[in-house]
Amino acid sequence: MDLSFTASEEAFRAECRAWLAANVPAEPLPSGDTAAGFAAHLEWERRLFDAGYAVVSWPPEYGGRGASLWEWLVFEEEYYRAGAPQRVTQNGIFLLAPTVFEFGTDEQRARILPAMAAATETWCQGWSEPNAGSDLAGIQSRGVRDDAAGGWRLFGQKTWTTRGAFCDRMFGLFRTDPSAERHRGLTYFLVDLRAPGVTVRPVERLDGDAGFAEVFLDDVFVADRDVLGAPNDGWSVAMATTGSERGLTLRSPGRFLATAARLIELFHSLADGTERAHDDALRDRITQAWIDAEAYRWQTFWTVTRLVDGARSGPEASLVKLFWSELDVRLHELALDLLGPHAELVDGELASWTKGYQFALSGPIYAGTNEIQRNVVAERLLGLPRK
Amino acid sequence: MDLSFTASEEAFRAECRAWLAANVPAEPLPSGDTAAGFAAHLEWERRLFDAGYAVVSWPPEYGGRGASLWEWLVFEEEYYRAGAPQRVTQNGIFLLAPTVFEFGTDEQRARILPAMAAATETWCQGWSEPNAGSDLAGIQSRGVRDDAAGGWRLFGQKTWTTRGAFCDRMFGLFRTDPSAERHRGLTYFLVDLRAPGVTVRPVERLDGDAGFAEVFLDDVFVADRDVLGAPNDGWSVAMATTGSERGLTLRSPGRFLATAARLIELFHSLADGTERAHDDALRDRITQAWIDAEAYRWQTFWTVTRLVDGARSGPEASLVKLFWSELDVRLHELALDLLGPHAELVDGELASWTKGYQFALSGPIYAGTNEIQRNVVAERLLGLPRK
Amino acid sequence: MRFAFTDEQLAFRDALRDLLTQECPPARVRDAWTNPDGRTGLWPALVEMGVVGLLAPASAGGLDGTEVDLVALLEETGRHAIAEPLVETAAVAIPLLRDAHDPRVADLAHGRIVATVAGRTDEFVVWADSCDLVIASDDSGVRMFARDAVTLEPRPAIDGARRLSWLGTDDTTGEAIGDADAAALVDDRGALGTAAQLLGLTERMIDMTVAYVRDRHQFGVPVGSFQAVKHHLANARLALEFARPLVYRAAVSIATLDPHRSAHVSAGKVQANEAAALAARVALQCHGAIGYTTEYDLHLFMKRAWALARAWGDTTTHRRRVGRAIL
Amino acid sequence: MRFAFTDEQLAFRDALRDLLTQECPPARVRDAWTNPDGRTGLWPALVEMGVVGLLAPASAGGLDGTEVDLVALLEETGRHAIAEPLVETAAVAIPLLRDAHDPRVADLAHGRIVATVAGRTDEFVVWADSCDLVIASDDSGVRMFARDAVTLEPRPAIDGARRLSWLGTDDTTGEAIGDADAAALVDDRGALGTAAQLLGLTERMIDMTVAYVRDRHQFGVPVGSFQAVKHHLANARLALEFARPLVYRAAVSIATLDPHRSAHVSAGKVQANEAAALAARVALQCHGAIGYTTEYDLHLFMKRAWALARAWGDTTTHRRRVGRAIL
Repeated sequence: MDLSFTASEEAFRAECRAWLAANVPAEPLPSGDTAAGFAAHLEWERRLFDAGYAVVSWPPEYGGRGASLWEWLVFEEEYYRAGAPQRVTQNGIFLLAPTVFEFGTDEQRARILPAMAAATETWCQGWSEPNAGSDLAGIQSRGVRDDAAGGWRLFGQKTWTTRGAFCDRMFGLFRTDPSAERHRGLTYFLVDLRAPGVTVRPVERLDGDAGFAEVFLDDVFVADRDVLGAPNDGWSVAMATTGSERGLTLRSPGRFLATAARLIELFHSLADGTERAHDDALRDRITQAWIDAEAYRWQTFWTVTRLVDGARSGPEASLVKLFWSELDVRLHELALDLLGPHAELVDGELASWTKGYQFALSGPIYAGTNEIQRNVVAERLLGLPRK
Repeated sequence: MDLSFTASEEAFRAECRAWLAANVPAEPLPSGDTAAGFAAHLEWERRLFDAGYAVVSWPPEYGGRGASLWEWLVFEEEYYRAGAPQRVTQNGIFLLAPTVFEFGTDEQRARILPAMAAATETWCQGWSEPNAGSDLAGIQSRGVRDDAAGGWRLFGQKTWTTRGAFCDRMFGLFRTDPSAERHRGLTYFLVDLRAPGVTVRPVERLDGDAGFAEVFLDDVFVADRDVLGAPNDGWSVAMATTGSERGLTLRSPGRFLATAARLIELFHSLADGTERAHDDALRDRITQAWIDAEAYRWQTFWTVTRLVDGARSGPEASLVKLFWSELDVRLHELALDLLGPHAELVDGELASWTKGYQFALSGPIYAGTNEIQRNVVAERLLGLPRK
Repeated sequence: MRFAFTDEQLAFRDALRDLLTQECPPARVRDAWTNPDGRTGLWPALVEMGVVGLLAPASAGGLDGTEVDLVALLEETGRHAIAEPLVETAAVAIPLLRDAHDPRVADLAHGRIVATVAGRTDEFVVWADSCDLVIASDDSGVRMFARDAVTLEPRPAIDGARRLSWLGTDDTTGEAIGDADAAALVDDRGALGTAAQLLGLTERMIDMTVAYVRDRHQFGVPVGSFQAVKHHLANARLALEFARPLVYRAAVSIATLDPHRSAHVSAGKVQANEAAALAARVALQCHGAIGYTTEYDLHLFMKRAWALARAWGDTTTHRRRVGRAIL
Repeated sequence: MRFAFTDEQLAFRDALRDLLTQECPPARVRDAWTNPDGRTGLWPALVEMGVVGLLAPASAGGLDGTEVDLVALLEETGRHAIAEPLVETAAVAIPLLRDAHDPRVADLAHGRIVATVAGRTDEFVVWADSCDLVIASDDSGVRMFARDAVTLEPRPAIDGARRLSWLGTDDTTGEAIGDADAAALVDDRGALGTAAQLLGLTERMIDMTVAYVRDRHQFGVPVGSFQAVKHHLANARLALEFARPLVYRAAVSIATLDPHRSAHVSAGKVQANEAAALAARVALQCHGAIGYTTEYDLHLFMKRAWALARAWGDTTTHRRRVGRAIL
């Protein structure tokens, strides 16, 4: 085992740190889940792109710099450490791009990826529907073949589409073979949200931001070149655990290390010089949260070493999702406990913790509820019987 | 609401307290789950009976003193408060007697109950079998009709029979109509463990005591007068929530209040004068355990008020079982955390905590696992669908 | 020993439940978020029914009631998430003024004026803008101010109906209305009232979630048929079952001025805080994304629960208070 | 950065696993409870394989190995619940004597003598009766005694194989073998070795339980098909997954004498303690009554886990050590 970064990785870290220190906005940007905030975040994303930091692990021809997985981790640690803005492009970069890399045609890659990296085209995800949440195979929105026009006509409704009210395009699954059973007969489409027949209705989230949208599709035309993978093969395309070689299926440890560090700062700022500084119960909980953030970091390093050796992500990803999502809730709960009655406030600089708590509560729900993830761990990692 | 005990209840409390103070053995008796300890405990039970405290809530003709439910609670609080010995007769008194009161004939009541109260005849429970644990309806041991002899012949195996190695008799369910489905076709038998054809094999529990037994039955004759309730009706007889009017389905709050009080004593004896006396984490956990023991006490008083008004126990009993069994584990875990490395020892006066911890761990398992109890709460109290 | 509400108490509670079921559906709570005063407009009805003046003497238009009567009613108001300074006025200010023989108790009981209260450690008061009296306490005693005599600096709160203000009372115009013991009783009464409301909120969140998971199907079966969902909800119900009796017992302890009342109140507030926090978590998790939108009603109850679990003393504050009493 | 064992390390571990699978079935652990010395009789085989002397210099018959090599092996010995003073001799005494240039390191590596060790806060030593050397440390340093030069008062332990003795060393015949820094390192090495064994115990308890609940049927289906059982076991697996990397990292930190090694070791011990405690609870609960008997093997592993989670520093001790480093 060698737990040190190489000189060139350290140099890369220094470079990232310096650039971020010089460029991260001094004042936090307005929430990226509002129209004005989204625009402000896109400006930031474009600066990031211009400096070569938008998608460090992508190949240069698509806007990246071909960074290794270790360099990607270093970048992420520095990014969160610097308190840099939330990435409003992340659903494209983390969820769509890996699939485009694996299943896209050369034309699709060239058309989609550079614009995504440059944040000139933004993407949201169209998976869930009113009757297809945890049970994604329950999708009812459909695509009807239009041979004459060389494409498909989409009908139906997508829901819980994060930042759908602000994005340009949506990737989503639609049922194209109504006679096929559940997981079969779905196709992966790339939809222009400005196209005729699309109606986007913003939906307010817990924290008051319009971070969700419902997307209604009524006879929306999508050309064949905007089908990703083969028609009726959308489930396999969407579910393939792809992109791990670019870190894109990993949830960056930097995020939780930075939150733990901010929590410790909060503790000192509120408790130092008071008797709370010696409150063992509080200290124990903060310490454990920090240990857990460290555990997450080292578990990631362990996994990345395997990925570098050529392994692919498997059901272990469910353990990772369980851990970070529940850690994130604990970190924010602790902060609110530190804040006491101030936790009720939604203005002032400390309110970011209250907002962060509400955001953290979505972690155990989205991308497969934690109940489903525990089933996956039990069935696929431990081998317990499904029935 | 009137939360005071009456003058006569307080007088009864004073009487119990005085008698217990004068009579509880100064040295703890050896474990009631060993042969010698069981005998020592029986001696104690007989003293208790002679003084009129064996079964305070039973009618006088069966050995009780017709105490009210409130008096029963008072007695139990005092009993545990005095650190009096574990009741090795309890499986008869708490599990069989309520059924005998409700379903027994006059002859059965007169024959069974006084001997049980006087601890001249001791009872164990024969419910579980190797393939019938949580799923009690999976019972395979069977009873075959013997009209000529006026009774039944039993065959099969019972397991996890607490103190089965020391008791005189066993009450149990046997399949008497093999063509009936699961819960039907079972009969409730009272079996003499000294009868020909019975083999009892002691089984050692976690704590090293032979507290369990396996009971093998090979053509064991049971006369008709030892059938409780109607043949083939054993499931209803066994499952009827009976005896609540005598407190017999309640788990006495006195037990957990006494454990909490001993835990607080342990804290003072180990922590006073050291920095642990100010350990907020430890203090918070002990305080919460005490609050929980109080909550259990007041929840019981709430329930008893309803029972006194004529209500019957319902699925709320599952909430009670969940709460006391998990509280008991927490109380003992806390004690072990206080003991630190001494928690590993099984000798010395503090070892009662280590033994108590192991005993507490059985709470969430026996009498319906806590997983089953949570199902009951969800399905029968909250109305969630079974399937 | 008789640990149960009387038929009269239950009848009063049921009447209030009927009223609130009719008059305070979630839409009304939602409206409170945008109403200028952040309130549900139920004050006249609560006065009329006698809820506000319950603890006031009959001579002042009250019902000469006790905290035991009140706790059952406050639980109902929690269930319906009413947005009114009812704990502050009915549970705290009225008995305070009653004990101080202050004639304004009648104005409060009749609904002519409304009061809000800050406990000894509170920095904020709630709904002060629409109240006439502001009561503030510290370790030395309790003082009462006309609303216009204090500095109020509004602070937006996570529960949009709760209009919080930072309270400045350097001002010396307040009247002394109670001594240090009265100040302690203010805290106990506020914590008891809040705990009672939390019980109602907890039950409401459980009920809403049960209804949702019975109805919502995924994988061809009701979501509520999954054992994980069952166990989440059973845990919330368990916490509620062992919170309620301690809150009721605390009500008796205040009504009888039991010398251990502060520890009893704190034990009740701890359990109610924890039950409500757990129920909120479970409710959101079992609902999934729909519970995460403000279009759905759950958030109204969840945010109230979050707020009240920290109001009038959070869990650590109250647990430590019990700890000092028993350790 | 390369956070993985080498092929050589894995091959050594696999060889040890093969040996122990063959030579240390649960029956052998069970026998240790009644053996006069409480041990599994595996010392010669462990010496022969080079496990005991791994950290000793080649010149003393060792393999010049590091803690990283050792941690993988200790994890295996935990999985098989071997009852031997291996942490004490191989992980603590040998590097201590090696660093002190004491020639008896060769006697230890060759298995001619065996050592047991008490950390700075320990009152008890384990398997001292069958050891030749007893090492005791306090804040001022480390001293070594011939077994016969100390007072040993046997105390029965919950794990019947672990022969504990209260250690009396008022005696001044001990030799100083290390300074205060060496004493700190003794604690770190003991905690690391114990943490590694706890990882193996945790995995073993999970594996045994998975096998049982796949096989055991109730209500016509495998017990392991119930979601509650699945989630219990998933939680144990989750705890293990996020304990292991911190234990391995701590091994590297000791091997490289990282200045933060104590905090790293403590973080690893905390996670390993918690994972083992959870796995023991889950294993017993998912087994039900059969797991509660000593005829079944689970208790052998569960009791070892309980013991080791408190040996060489319990969770609070280690969590506070981390807390002092970071807060």
